Amino acid sequence: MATITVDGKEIEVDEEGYLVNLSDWFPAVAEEMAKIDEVELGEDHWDIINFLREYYEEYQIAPAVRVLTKAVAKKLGKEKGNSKYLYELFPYGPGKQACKFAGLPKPTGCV
Amino acid sequence: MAMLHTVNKSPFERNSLNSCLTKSKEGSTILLIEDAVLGALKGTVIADKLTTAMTTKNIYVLGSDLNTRGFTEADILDGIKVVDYSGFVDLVAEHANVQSWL
Amino acid sequence: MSDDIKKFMFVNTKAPYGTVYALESLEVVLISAAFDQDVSLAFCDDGVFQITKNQNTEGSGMKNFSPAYKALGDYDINKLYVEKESLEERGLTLDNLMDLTYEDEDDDWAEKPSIKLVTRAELADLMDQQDVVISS
Amino acid sequence: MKFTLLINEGPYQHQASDTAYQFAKAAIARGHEIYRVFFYNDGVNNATRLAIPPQDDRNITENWAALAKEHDMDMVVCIAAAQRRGMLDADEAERQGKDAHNIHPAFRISGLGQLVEGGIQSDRLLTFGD
Repeated sequence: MATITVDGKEIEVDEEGYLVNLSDWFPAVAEEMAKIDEVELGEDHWDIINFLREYYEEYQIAPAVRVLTKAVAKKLGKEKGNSKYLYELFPYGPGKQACKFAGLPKPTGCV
Repeated sequence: MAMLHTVNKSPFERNSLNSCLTKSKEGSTILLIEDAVLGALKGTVIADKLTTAMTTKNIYVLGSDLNTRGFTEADILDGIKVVDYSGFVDLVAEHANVQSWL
Repeated sequence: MSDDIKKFMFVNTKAPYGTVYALESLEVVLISAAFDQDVSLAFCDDGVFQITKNQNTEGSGMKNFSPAYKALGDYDINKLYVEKESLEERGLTLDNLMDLTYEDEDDDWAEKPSIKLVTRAELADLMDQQDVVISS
Repeated sequence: MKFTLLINEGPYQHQASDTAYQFAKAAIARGHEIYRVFFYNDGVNNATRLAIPPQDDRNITENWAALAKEHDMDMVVCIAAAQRRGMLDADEAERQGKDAHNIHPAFRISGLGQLVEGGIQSDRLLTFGD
């Protein structure tokens, strides 16, 4: 099993870099995952990551991208609630990459 | 075109035939398959219920599932029609939609 | 025919947790939202137990998936038909069920209930009108 | 007419897969098309290439595979249900870092969207389950 080191702690991740144990997440984990993916996390990234974590906490599912964009538009404004904006922040896709940084379960690629 | 309902549970063990009978419309068709074919037998505690249902709904049974369990057309209630798999396919094609009562 | 919107109804007849059908059916429902079809859900027989309030799976160690039903409104799935007779037979009322709502885009995002109580006869009519019925 | 069949139970434990198979054969013989067979819930287990049923019993997986080959039938295993139950094809095994895979080559792994799409594209969708 692969691991990443965050604040001196060894954290288990799977082949694609997702957390093995979701309870291992804390903000520095997202920073480390982003560093590996060569993404520098700014406030805009954190808005989305925090949104995803809150959504998951409430509904126990990761939102579909369509649902995410709609909800982001409502909460953070129309200019941020579109997939172009989200893909700029998370080049590998808000569904996959942002969920990984946010410590949500790996999407099974259902559609 | 009316609706086709399939039921696959023995009515002596599970409630799905009852659900189907109470939630299907008049003029619809019910096909008993798998263990549900046991509900078509004569002299059971549900025979009266099926006989009543037959006044407003068409009831079929899948013959091969009946034979598989040791029974034939002679053992089932009058008015229940026997179909083979081709007949099953035709029933699906002839009705507007299908619901499986699982 | 393929260009038309079809009416899909997911009919839930089984209680949750004892078997996996309720959970995996909900997964299909969430995916179906991406296809812009006319999707509705029916809860009858033991299916009404899928949306009871206060589900707590701590002791059983299972995943509590009941919060996901609350997300259905976000997925534009807001036709949830609950059969009145099934509730009554089980000693339940609407108060035992979760508050499932959606925001109506055409009405200034007013929050409205998604659950609609229907009689057995009304449910039979609704099923009859569907193009595709997927039950479990 | 085009049919999509949904199979929700594994082989041998339940008759659902046998019933669906006989239905598919009869439908094809009747001149209909099986647009897709979608395996969900424990139905994903129908796709194992590692089962060894006794020689005097039917081989459900091979029966499906032969019918699919003969009629160019699309057989889809739900990826989410398959992953939960340890059913992987070679690509998935590699992607997930697993040392084995067990899905018969006559089946393909894909998403639940394929079931909904089957319902849209077919004239009838028929469920076989418990």
